[in-house]
Amino acid sequence: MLTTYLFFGLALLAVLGALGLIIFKHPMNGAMSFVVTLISLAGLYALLSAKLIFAIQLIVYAGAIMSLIVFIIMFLNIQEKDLPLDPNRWFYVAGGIIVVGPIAGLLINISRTLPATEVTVFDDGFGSVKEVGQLLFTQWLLPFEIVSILLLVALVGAVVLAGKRGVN
Amino acid sequence: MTHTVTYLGFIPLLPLAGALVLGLMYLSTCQGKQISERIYGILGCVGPVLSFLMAAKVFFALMSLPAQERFLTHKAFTWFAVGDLNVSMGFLADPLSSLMLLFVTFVGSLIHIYSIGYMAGDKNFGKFFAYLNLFLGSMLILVLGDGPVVMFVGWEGVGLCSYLLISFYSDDPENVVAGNKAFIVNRIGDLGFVLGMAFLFWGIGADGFDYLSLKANAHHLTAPIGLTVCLLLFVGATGKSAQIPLYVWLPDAMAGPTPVSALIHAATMVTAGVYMVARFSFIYAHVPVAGEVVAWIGILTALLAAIFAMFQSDIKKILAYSTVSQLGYMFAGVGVAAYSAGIFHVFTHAFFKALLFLGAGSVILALHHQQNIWKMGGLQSKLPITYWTMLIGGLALAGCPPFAGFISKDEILYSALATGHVGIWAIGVLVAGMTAYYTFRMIFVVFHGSPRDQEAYDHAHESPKVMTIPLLILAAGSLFAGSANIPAIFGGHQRVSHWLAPSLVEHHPHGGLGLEILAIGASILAFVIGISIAYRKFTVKVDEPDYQGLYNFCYHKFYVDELYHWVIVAPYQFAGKAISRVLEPYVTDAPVQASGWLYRMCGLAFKVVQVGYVRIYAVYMVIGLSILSLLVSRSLNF
Amino acid sequence: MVTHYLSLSVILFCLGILGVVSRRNVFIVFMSIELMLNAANLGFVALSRLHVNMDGHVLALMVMAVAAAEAALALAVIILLHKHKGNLDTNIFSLLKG
Amino acid sequence: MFEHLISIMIFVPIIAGLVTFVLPLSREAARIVGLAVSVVVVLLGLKLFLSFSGASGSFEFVEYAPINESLGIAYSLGVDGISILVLSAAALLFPMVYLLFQTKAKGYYANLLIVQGAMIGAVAATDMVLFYVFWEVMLLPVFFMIGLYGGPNRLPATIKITIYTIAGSLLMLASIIYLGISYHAQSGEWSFAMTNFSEMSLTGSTATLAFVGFMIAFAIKIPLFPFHTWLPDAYTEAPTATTFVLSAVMAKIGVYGVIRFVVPVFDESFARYALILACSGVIGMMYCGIAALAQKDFKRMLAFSSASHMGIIALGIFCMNIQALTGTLYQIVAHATSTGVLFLLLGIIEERTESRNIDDFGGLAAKAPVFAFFFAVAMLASVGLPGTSGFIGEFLIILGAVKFNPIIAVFAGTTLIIGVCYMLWLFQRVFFEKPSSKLADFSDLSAIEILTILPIVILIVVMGIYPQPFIAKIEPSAERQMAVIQKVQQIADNRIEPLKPGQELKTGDL
Repeated sequence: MLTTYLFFGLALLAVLGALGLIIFKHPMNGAMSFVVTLISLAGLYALLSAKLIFAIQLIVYAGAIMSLIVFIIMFLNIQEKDLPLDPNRWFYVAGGIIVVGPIAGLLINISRTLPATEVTVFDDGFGSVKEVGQLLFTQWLLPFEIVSILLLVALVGAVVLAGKRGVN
Repeated sequence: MTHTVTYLGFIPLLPLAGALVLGLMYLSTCQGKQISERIYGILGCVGPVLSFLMAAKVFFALMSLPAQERFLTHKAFTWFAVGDLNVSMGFLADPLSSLMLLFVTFVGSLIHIYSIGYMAGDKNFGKFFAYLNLFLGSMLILVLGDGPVVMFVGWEGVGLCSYLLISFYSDDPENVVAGNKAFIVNRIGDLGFVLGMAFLFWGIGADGFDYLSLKANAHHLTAPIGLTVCLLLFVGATGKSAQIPLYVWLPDAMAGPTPVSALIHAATMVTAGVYMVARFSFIYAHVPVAGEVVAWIGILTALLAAIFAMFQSDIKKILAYSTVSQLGYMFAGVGVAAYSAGIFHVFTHAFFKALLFLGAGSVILALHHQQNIWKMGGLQSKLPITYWTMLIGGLALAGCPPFAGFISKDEILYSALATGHVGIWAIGVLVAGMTAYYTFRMIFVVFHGSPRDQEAYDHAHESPKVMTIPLLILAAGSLFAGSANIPAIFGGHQRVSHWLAPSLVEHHPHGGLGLEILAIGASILAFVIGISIAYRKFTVKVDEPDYQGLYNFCYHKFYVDELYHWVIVAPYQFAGKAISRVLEPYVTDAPVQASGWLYRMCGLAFKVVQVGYVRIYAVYMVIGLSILSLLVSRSLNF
Repeated sequence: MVTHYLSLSVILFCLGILGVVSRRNVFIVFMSIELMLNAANLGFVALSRLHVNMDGHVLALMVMAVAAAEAALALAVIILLHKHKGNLDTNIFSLLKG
Repeated sequence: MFEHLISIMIFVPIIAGLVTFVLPLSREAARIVGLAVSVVVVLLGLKLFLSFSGASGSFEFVEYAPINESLGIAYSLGVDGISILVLSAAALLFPMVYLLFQTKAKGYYANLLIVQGAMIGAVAATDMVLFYVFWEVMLLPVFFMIGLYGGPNRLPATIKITIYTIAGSLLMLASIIYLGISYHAQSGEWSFAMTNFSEMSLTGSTATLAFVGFMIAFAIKIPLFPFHTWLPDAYTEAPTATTFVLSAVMAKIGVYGVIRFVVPVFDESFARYALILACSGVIGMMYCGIAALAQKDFKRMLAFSSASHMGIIALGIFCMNIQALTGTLYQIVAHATSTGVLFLLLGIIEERTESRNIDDFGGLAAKAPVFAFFFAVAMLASVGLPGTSGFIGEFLIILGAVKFNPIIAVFAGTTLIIGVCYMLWLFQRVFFEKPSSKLADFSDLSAIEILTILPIVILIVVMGIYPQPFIAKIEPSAERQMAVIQKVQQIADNRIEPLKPGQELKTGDL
């Protein structure tokens, strides 16, 4: 039962955080709100016995990526006047809900056809570092290597893009 | 029954080889140093003369054979064979073609010799002889061809040469237009010829497409196809032989040098149509209706052309219309199934009309290319040989009794009368009178009376021997050619008719002595009346008449040329312009252009969607997804 | 129940879409994309749990790596854009307008 | 080496073309390479023509190598009486293009080489997919040649010819796929071989649609009225050598395609729609012939003239008898030679005077007699004068048309008249009359030009006087081709019982 409560609590936090992201005007507020979502998601991962993912979500996502974003937002020193006006924001949101509704409905309906499995937390190796690591370096070795190259390319690309001087 | 002789192929080949050699010589030297006229002249005359000698050999070879075996053939090679169609490049000398062969080579050789004098000094002397040789070669193929397709080769070949020679003085657009006209009008006839051949082939051609096989199978031809074939072939004949409605090119063809007019447009080529009808006598004999059509068109052409001839001022035009008129007689002859009479008239006509044209050429040359008879006069003393020979030619043309023209023309008129074509005979007699009138109108105006252009008269002089000798020979021919076919009533043996009999399918009518006397009497009467009116009117001094009223109408040939121009040529040109300026860009091409336009419009329509904001594209994507989701939901019954 | 997790994943994803569609601030758009990636991750992990198979975890890892790469590049681009245009409005970039 | 003769003829030019593209050759060198390759192809083509017997009417010089076994696509080549003359035309006519004109860019010669190889390939292919590939490759160099090296209004013309032909080709591709699937459905195997397709029995509306797809593709290429509208623009704007290639060879491949593919495969639909197609041919002949009269541009006039003749040539196929079909096959080469010489001579005039306006010319016959002589021979062949190559084909076609439908034949026969009308008028305005000032320093053909054109002029005359060796090579194949169609027609007329499966079709029992 505890897991159910935990799930609903975390889910509520995640949704509220996401709402905050799309509602707050200043990106800094949005980013803070988004962090809430990310941490809640980490909790949900833990509920799903994904121990490694839980850790990485906290360390890499909520930690590294979000601090990078926050750092950049602060680095750019965004003022209220710099922010783009979003005069039709609510129109878009309303229209968006109408448009997105069927998609959400379909996907949720599909998910409801799945077998009703109670989520209990495994305490064996499922989702642990060792198990996932073995999988990663045996069956998923090639994709893993490709992703590493992707990261390398992204690194170089970011340096090239952001490090350009003499423009303007 | 047939005999094979290889030398037959050489008869057309010799002039053709001459044409090739002369043509190459001309082409290789025309830019630089010219070859002397003497060499061209000799080379040009070698081919025709040799051909004439071989034609004589063929003639005597045939003579030595029994009447029913007078068929010499030579099959050079298979020309083309497709399915049942088997056409060989073959030659056939039978009594009909040998007669044609003989006079074509004879007159041809004489005119080649005459041309050496006439064309002297022309810068395109070599080209002229090349064309002339090419013409003679084509004409010989036409005559000797052993089937319709080979005949067609010669048929179109002579048409080409006619075109080339009419537009020989090509600097003047008028000459070229005359040449074009001749070629195009001939082509209209050729269309008939080709279609006629095609029908003939599908009718009876499967077992061999040469005259002898066709003749053997002629009885298989069904009546409708037979009629179609005859009429279509006759369309071809009207083109080549200048009959109604395609006669218009011949008078214009006088733009060419005079020897050309004499050879091509009087003596040989234009009679090809008559020869063709006689050649196909085995079909025409089965289809009397076609014969009627031929005869009536022929005699009406004779009448119409005679009317035109009476009012012309150009000496060559008078002779040209007279040729058309005489051709009409010939068609009347072959139309009433008197094939030998028609062919005999072809034979005699070749002599006297060539003579008249060459004589006219002599006059024209003497007066420095003056062709208007109203600028001539009294030339009798200046050009005695020309005068006397032309007089003989004129008498023969007009049908003066002992001369060649009288005998052959009378034969036709008698045949028409004896086969019951009284109308044709009556018109024929009328035309005979008109012929006498216009012939002597010309001779009297040109040679008698006093000179109208004193200066030209003073400079006139008789032509050189190389020109007058052919005149004399042809004059002798005009005098005596008739003797070959003297009718029985004068104690003759009708040797030509008998000679031609194996080649033709004809039944000699027996009208009796009374009809024969009637025919002869009427002809002589017509001649006398015609010549006396001309004598009364033109031996006294007359000047160029006023071109007004009816005279003007006749002088302008009933405005038929203008009519053709406005009814056929102008609409055709208009159609060309209409198609290329209106129909092509705005109608035919319209669907293509419209499809392009449609794409452009679609592009413009979709351009609106491309706002440039990435998130709007995301919206499109999401909307698409959304619709898809709805559809999937529906089909999954959620 | 796994269905709940998946439903949550769908809801978060749709919120991400809404963020991309309705906001012009380039940071928010970027973070909305990240939100969608996270929603997908949640789906992976949930299904992984359903089938008791860890391939979903590996995929989630991959997605995170891609997200990290994307973040690096996207932030570089944002800096560049800000330098060029001095603005964070996505509507000023409309070179694709037809 | 001679068992792969056709492959060599296809790929030597194509490879030479690609190599010319890549290597940094000068323009002169590219021209020499092109000339050398084309001479090699001429020699090979002569060898092929002379050793081709044609007596049996079946394929010779067959080459076969599977490309995709599972789909039955093969690299299969062969030549029979239907293709031999088209193939010879494609092989023999090219050296002149390199010899006569001023040097152009390197890429131009590379394109010429590639187009030659592709055309030979399209004619020799007996697998439909292979044919389609060559058919499309054929278009590419034309696109570049017109688009890059053409006249001032070249771009619309290029786009028009390219999109038009590709639209047709795609319809054909769809039809080819349909045929492949039908064959699979009927026999359980995959194959795209032409001979297999011709054994199928195709009925129903889809088969008719496929027939229409093929016909439109070929009708655009030929071009048949009313699909001819790309032609005047493309022929006029293309460099003259390209126009020469287009009119002398490429258009003929359209005709060839109809005979080779449409007639045997869609025999029933073909027999049913032959009359409409024949009408289209005749209307096209008259329409373009009359339009030619009104043209002021020399090249455009010849373009219309060419389109007009293509109408008559196409008519020969639709008459469905042996005479007309043989006439068409013969006329393909006859017209290639005559129209080819006309375009080449026009090109020479255009290069020397930089004008194509007919009114600018006049009196050329006096200035350049040899030039005028060559032009006259080609012109006479073009109007079908006996003794030149043009007559035999035209005569056979009209003869066959009379059998097919006398009314059509009468209208088809007007080609004799329409042709001379515009040609003689053109000849008058260009070669006769007073010499024009534009031509003041126009010199006659040089020795090399004479030697280049002379073989074709001689060929024109020889083909007119002694055509039987050519006809003997094509006639057996034409007869085989017709045997099928006549059978179908007779079935349609209920004159004979339909064939039972497996019963051998003999020419004798027709």
